[in-house]
Amino acid sequence: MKVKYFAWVRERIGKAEETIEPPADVRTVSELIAWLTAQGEGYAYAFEKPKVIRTAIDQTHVQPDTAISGAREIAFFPPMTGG
Amino acid sequence: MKVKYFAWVRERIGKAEETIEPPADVRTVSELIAWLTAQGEGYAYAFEKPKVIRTAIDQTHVQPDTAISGAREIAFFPPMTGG
Amino acid sequence: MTAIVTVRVQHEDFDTAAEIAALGKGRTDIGAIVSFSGLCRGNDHETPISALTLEHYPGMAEAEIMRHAEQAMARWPLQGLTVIHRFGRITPGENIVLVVTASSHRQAAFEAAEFLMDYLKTNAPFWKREETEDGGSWVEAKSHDDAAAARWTK
Amino acid sequence: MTAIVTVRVQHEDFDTAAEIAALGKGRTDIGAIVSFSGLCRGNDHETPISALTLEHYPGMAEAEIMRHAEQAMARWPLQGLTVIHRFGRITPGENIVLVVTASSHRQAAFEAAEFLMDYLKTNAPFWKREETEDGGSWVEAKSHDDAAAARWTK
Repeated sequence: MKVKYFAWVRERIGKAEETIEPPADVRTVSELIAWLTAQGEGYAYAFEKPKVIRTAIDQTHVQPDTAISGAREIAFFPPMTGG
Repeated sequence: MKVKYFAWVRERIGKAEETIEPPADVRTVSELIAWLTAQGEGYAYAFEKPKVIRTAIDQTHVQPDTAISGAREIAFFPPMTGG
Repeated sequence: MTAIVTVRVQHEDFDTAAEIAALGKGRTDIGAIVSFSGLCRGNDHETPISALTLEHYPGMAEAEIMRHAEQAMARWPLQGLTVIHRFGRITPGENIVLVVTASSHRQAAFEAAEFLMDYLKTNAPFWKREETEDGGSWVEAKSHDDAAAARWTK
Repeated sequence: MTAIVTVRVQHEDFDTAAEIAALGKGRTDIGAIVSFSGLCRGNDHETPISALTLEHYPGMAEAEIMRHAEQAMARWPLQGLTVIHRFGRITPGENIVLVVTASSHRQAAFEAAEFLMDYLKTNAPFWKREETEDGGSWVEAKSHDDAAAARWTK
């Protein structure tokens, strides 16, 4: 699946997007965040406060317990500051 | 003192302004309205529902029990509908 | 920087864009500009309206609006405020009134604009007469406008 | 008459005046137009800001704003609604965001504009980074913006 990162999540990980293949037991958004956290220092820094991170699946806001199965694009980002 | 009339108060009385000399025992706005009501048919029609009438003394909104002594200009008009 | 308060009562139309631009021009301390334009509608009731005639109390109208503009300046942290109210004959689609507020913060700009519009609807000395095919009639004051204005005295 | 909903996410500046005029043009059924312009401030903190950079999520930004524009159309009797949000580098005094609402009634126009601004501040996928002399930093979300947005879910 395709993963996108925005704002300081993007800066800390050091890339704007990538394709990942998490193992089958990674079922929810929060499980995916935990798995990503273990992928390296930048990931650990980006996700150090997982409660702050917002997630969208296929461009729709979702919650930490939302299942990720079937997702084509998952995006992680800080709280939004538009307007 | 000078009296001004606006909107349908003006139309019913048939003039926009005039100078009046009410007797000394006419002390408040409501007493002046009562006195004007007796000045003719147009006045009676304009002031037939005195509670609806708004009054300004020297261009400031006032209440029916406000004293009229010292007033240079008194205006009578319907509820306002600007904006 | 200074706050600019402009109040105009005039027959001539106004340029909403120019008024908004004038408040923001050359400044970098304004975060939010809210504008309210009140327009003459042609379809207020079953009978189409061909025009409105706005009568006003010259002198008192300007003074009363300025007094309320100053109240708004005291109540909200505004960096600029413009109120323009037209009088005379106005046809459907034309401007009647404009309020523009500028502030660092959006809530202040919104609230001050609503406060001034609620005031103008209920307490500024203007009276609207509608012109229709069968003649015309004075617009009656609306109780929901009084209720809207009352919320600011709390 | 039909209601027109326009949503644009763009780097280019926009013309507030033209957008307001576009909503009102040739119509006599609109009584109130409210516009909100959000501008880049240079003095948000002690350190002057030389620019903002707005990052956004292309695709989701447009779709999310449109979804909220449609919610506003369903919730208030609007005759037109325009939302424009810029991205990229924006310097102090420049426009960031515009919301214009048109309605027969002023309360609907005011409320819908406030609802959309509260939404854009908290839930539209945009992120502001401030550029200052000592570098820059991402703007933190404000809890009072969340509180403002929450009032519409009551």
